[in-house]
Amino acid sequence: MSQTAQSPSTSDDTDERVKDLGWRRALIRPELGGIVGTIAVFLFFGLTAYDSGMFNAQGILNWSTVSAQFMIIAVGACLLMIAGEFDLSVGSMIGFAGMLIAIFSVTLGWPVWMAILVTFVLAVLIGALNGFIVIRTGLPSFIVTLAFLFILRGFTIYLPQTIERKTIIGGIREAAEGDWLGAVFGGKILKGMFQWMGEAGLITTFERGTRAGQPVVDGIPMLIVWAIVLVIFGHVLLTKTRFGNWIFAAGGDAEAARNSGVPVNRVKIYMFMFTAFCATVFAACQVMEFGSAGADRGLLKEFEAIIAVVIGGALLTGGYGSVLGAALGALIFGVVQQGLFFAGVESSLFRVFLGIILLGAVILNTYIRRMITGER
Amino acid sequence: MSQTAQSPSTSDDTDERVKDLGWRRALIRPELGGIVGTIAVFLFFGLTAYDSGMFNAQGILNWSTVSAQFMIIAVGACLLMIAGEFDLSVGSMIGFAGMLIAIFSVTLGWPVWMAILVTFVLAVLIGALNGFIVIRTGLPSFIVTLAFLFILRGFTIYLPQTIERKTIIGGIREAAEGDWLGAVFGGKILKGMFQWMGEAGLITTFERGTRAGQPVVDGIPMLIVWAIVLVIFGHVLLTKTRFGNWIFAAGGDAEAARNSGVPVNRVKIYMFMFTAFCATVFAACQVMEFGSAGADRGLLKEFEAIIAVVIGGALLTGGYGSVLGAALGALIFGVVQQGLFFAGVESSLFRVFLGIILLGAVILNTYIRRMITGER
Amino acid sequence: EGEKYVLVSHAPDSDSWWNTIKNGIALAGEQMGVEVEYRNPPTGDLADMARIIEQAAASGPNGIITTLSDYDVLKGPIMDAVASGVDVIIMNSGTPEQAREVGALMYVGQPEYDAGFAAGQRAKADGVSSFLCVNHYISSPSSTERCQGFADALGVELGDQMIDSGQDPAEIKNRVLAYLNANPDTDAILTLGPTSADPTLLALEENGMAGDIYFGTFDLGENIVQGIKDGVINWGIDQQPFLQAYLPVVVLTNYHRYGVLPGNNINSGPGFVTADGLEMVEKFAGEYR
Amino acid sequence: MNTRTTHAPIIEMKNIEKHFGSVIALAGVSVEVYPGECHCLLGDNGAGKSTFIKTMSGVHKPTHGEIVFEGKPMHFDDPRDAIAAGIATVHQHLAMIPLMSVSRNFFMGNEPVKKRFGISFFDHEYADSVTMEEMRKMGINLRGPDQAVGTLSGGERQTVAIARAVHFGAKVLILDEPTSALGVRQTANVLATIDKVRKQGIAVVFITHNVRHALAVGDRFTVLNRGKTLGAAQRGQITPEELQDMMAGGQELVALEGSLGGTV
Amino acid sequence: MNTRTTHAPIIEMKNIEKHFGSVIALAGVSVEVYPGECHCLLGDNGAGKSTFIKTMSGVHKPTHGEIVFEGKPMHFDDPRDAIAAGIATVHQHLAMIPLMSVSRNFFMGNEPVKKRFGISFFDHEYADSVTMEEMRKMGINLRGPDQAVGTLSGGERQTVAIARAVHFGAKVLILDEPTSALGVRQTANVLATIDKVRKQGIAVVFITHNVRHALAVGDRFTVLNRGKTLGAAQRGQITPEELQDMMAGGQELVALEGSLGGTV
Ligand SMILES: Nc1ncnc2c1ncn2[C@@H]1O[C@H](COP(=O)(O)OP(=O)(O)OP(=O)(O)O)[C@@H](O)[C@H]1O
Ligand SMILES: Nc1ncnc2c1ncn2[C@@H]1O[C@H](COP(=O)(O)OP(=O)(O)OP(=O)(O)O)[C@@H](O)[C@H]1O
Ligand SMILES: [Mg+2]
Ligand SMILES: [Mg+2]
Repeated sequence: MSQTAQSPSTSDDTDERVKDLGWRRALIRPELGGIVGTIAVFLFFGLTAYDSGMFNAQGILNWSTVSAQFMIIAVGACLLMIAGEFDLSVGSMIGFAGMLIAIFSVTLGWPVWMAILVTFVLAVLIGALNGFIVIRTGLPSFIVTLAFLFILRGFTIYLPQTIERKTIIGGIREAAEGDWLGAVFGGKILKGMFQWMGEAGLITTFERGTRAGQPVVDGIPMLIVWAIVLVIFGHVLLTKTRFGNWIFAAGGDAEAARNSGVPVNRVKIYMFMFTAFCATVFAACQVMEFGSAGADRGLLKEFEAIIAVVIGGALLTGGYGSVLGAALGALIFGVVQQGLFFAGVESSLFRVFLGIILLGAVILNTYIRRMITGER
Repeated sequence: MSQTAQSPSTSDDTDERVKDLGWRRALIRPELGGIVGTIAVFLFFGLTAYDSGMFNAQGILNWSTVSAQFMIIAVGACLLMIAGEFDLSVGSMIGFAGMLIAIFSVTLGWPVWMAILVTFVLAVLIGALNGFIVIRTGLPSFIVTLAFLFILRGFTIYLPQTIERKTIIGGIREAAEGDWLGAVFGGKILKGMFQWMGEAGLITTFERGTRAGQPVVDGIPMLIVWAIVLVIFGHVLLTKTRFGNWIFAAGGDAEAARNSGVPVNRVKIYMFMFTAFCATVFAACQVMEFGSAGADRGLLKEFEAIIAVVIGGALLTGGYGSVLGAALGALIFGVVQQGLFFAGVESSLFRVFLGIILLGAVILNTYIRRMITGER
Repeated sequence: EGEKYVLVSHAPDSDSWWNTIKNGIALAGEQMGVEVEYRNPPTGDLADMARIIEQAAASGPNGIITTLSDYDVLKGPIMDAVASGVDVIIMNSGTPEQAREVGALMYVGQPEYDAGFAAGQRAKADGVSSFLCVNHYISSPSSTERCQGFADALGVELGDQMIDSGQDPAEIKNRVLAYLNANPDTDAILTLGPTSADPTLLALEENGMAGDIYFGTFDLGENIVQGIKDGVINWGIDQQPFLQAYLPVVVLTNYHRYGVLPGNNINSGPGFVTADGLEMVEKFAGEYR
Repeated sequence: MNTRTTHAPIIEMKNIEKHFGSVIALAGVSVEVYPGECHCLLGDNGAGKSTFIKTMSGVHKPTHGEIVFEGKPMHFDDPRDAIAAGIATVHQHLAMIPLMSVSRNFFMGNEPVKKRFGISFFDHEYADSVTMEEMRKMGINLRGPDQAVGTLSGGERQTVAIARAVHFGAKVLILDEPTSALGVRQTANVLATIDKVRKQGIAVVFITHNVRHALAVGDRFTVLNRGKTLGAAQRGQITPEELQDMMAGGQELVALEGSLGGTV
Repeated sequence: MNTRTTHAPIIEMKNIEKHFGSVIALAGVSVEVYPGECHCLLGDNGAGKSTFIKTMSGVHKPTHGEIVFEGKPMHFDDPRDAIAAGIATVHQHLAMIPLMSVSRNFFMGNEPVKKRFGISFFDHEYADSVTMEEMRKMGINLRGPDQAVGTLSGGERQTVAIARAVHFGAKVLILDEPTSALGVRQTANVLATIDKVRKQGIAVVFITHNVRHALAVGDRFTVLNRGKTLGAAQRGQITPEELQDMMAGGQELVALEGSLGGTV
């Protein structure tokens, strides 16, 4: 017999079959595409909309707020998607939760903190119900939550219509005056600092109107604080805890995870509950800021959440993704959407651009990931 | 050593490890749930809405037409879903294709047959583009077609807005007068028969106005004919041809199918094109019947198609399903939707009922399938 | 006694403005002792609305009250309904001429383009030459007609002065802010209903333009009334939806019971609501106003 | 019955039946597993071996029959219960998540935690070092503990699964065809591991189609056929040829030329 | 080189390299396959065997190197080309669709058609009868041709795949670890089938980790190691022990007690 190749080295500590990735190693992370996308988007609008006010204090607050909204629901959708499920009822849940808060606090006259707490409990229970049905029937969550999309929206229209004979319930801001929990969702922080910055001339002040002389930005809305808190919470939960490992496992292969002793059902139901929680945070912030709840709130938000998560590098099929990535996806989405307005794009073409940029972002994202990791 | 069990029979023609399924064997088919659901739905409305006119000639035509609409898009969605992909741009495609027909025939003054043919070509090309992007980038079709949902809807708003300064273009019925292809989508058949039935008193006639004395139903709209033709075509294609086998294979496991020599990419792209074709048939029928195209046409139709397909027993994950099932799903959905109106359900609760009935139908469906097949 | 009337609207079922309509028919039904139903296409798709009219006709009511938001789409089903013996009244959208053509008894409402045009003339008289139209339901034709009428009366191109704001209040607010930020010399704002007006109010409050910029809106709501009272909104165009729903039921009932019918169409609007005489409006805004 | 009676079985499966709808996968199988012994479960394809060990590891609940664990009747509601009781399993269709890193997979369901500010965090350093160490013991050098399992070859994945089960397997270790996809060297490693584990007093249940692997490490053999026990034997009581005949369900084998020497 | 030169190879793989991003799976492997012979491809886990035969069957395009088929250079763009040229493959990770029926799977990509009214329809009767017949030949009695593949046991599925490849394999039949999940009886059947096919003049490429299976049917042996050819031999030139040593990559095997008799 012929021995045509040399014996391999006995120690395998280095593997000659792997080309060195060098610096690219450090870049292999799910949020990579999101980072590149964010840079690209800022460069783009930096060039096209620089003098439109997009990057002055007011402009920054503007797209930050929109992005923060997306982030709040994207965190929930991201964890749920990594756990292998979908929730199409997020948008309807936003409308429903807002309406509950309004009915409790305005119609029933409960203190706002109680209205909010009870709403949270109910919303999270509905999330659990969603999850329970998915687990028990084995149906795809797409279908189950689609049903809840209809059901919750229906109640959001029916309840105020029956109780108050109108579909927008206002007056919540007045009810929330001085309420501690109301302020947690609708207040602003760092007001003093911005006041001082305005006086010091660091940010511009209003020139005309009722608020002339005040700084254009007078504080950071709690919405943004909530977004940051939820992103950090989600990130830590996912990457640093035992439960996070279970989330990955449940989405990667539910059967395998179950066989290894991961309580998959519990994990999935918790994630449905968390998604409902995030939707309720969104709703509470919105209701507190705008002072009213309407039957049309939250329409199509489920898609915006899913888009943000996918731009952020998560797999629709579960088991892979990152909360930071989803947050960057939300940022990209928010900046693109508002940027188009700053850039003055023809409004009926707005959706066309949105679609194209989204597609572009996801393709770029995937392409970069493959280039770096060498997948094919 | 101890031999504790008898040697098995040498001929294995019967397997003692399988309990006899008997008559249940014949019931194991994907459309089973759909059949049971259809019976249940008709029983339900037969009892609750019997005297509401739901089952007179006009009423039957009403829910048949709505069901036929669902069927047309469900056939496309069904084959695409079996091939393992999704199309969320169906609704936008309906709006877009209708708008193109209107612009070509009314604004540009082309003959209607040419407008329709060119629209079909363009729509099918867009379908192919959808498929091509999905195949080439490897992105989930959910995301790619979601982008097209925005892009196509955007153009549907932009084009008429720019060209005609309004978002609705009318006057197509006049343009289509006497056009052979227009009649194929907007005409009615069996007029003579209905005329006769009206004269024989089998169906009621109009009491007054220009059409006094004519039967209330004066023919079967081409929409229903198209639905039947597409269902038969889809069913034969899927179950009786080589290409049908490829559709199942592409959706069941694309990699395995590719390794066995199935041209998976081609199959998937063809299915995207077929879905676009079905959407365009829907649009053409609608435009020819109503004589105008609007920017709001087809909103959310993609979900209705997917719901019908899933009620009809197909798997969201691909590789399993039936066109007949999808057609029954469409029938169930159409009857439920119109039936709720006939039954006089409070309009704001409409969606609640819709959601509950859908969920119920899918659960029933799955449960029956499992009961019959003994899966667990 | 016990006549049955169905009102079919073109609005998606989350649209708040139609609430007044629902209250209007409910009240009329109660007062006249007739059965009333409200129907609408859940997504606002007019083709679906046509099916609902067909359905309503098949269920054999005494009368149908419907909007005529797209003459082409709806004329077939409405004419069929009329021919099968159902009396029809057109409300809200469409024109008196179209109503006559489809064989309806009468028309109650406010033609959208004309209302927009009237608003535009008023604004022009007040010295407005550029504006922002916040369109929260751009896919519906009547929304664009309002903006178009306004622009035509001003004698300017509509162009990108109309923005597709979406329906999320935060997005509406921030888009208005973004637009005003990028186009600070905008003279006026036109909103098309409470959905876009409420967040716009907040936006103006936030950027300090409240009371400074010329602000007109279609349709009324709680916050709009408050805005008019506070002097932030210059006027609201009230088409009195309550009447659009209430009167047809009354007219139809009396027609069916006693054979009496008004000889003319009823224009329920446009009426401009300004800071004067707001008391009743304020009390019932969003409910009957 | 020819069982050693000097010590008690750690797990007794009595008359286990399992039906899936119309399919009767197990029609009454009894097996006793003793600590410190390797129990080989053999049999044709579809004989019910995997189904049987799945009832043992809590994946399936038996339709009839009883499980006695350490002398007490046991009802495993899900795999967590079995794991908690000390039964570690390597399933035939791997229980690994391809998209997750090796160390996350290794500790899946058994994550080590450390306390920080009163909150339990996943102890990544500990997990990483244990994983690297255990894999090195099995003869696999990983590029790093954060490598995704999906990038390993089939044999390497199998080794991770076995190493994990060995690491956590307190009392009973179940291996379902662990060597079927493995190369010669890895197979020898796995057999040696079984031997080592057994000597530590752990009970091993080993499923294989390879007569020679079974004979190499088995103390006791149970052959299943069509959901029933076809025969049982102890080490030394049976020749390779007899065992192979029984594994083939008592049916004739096709005659083969070449150097098979009787046993496949 | 010790090749029989009496007849020409049907397929020559010259210096095949295959890189996946940063992973070099094949670093230059050459193999010649002769009609009527069974060529065994052996080697450790991750040696590159599957990757190699995938370049042969058109699944992967080689990064470098040349494929000569029947004397002419060939470029397979996708598996269809290879199948059309007469190369049938049973992949390690099955090429079966669980949700589809056995007969649909059997003819997947090669559907028989009959003409009706000028249109080609899938000839279900023909497909069903051929499937039942071929499966019977392999020793599997199906409940019916419309049974879903997902309801078969792993071994039965493997048998369907092999039967299909044999049925359609015109000139070259590639089998990637076909016996790894099979029971004793099914393994004997597959080995007998290989033998039968080879005698019909078809070239067979057979991948296995089992020395004894390789020696039972192989005419020629190529051992891969870490993407390179470690050695090659012909039948009769090599002892089982030598072959096993080479398959282990030349590394020492763990010592095992028991009746392994040298070869695993
Ligand atoms: N979840 C299930 N549903 C229905 N039938 C099943 C299920 N699991 C196993 N079976 C059936 O039970 C029988 C035994 O299967 P099992 O997997 O236990 O065989 P096995 O002995 O492990 O075979 P192999 O050696 O091929 O792995 C087979 O006929 C199989 O089809
Ligand atoms: N698509 C791919 N992307 C990246 N690496 C791959 C891919 N396919 C194979 N590899 C790598 O190439 C090497 C050879 O893999 P291959 O599957 O050919 O091994 P094998 O000899 O068939 O092993 P086994 O005996 O375990 O089946 C392995 O290191 C594997 O991780
Ligand atoms: Mg098994
Ligand atoms: Mg391999």
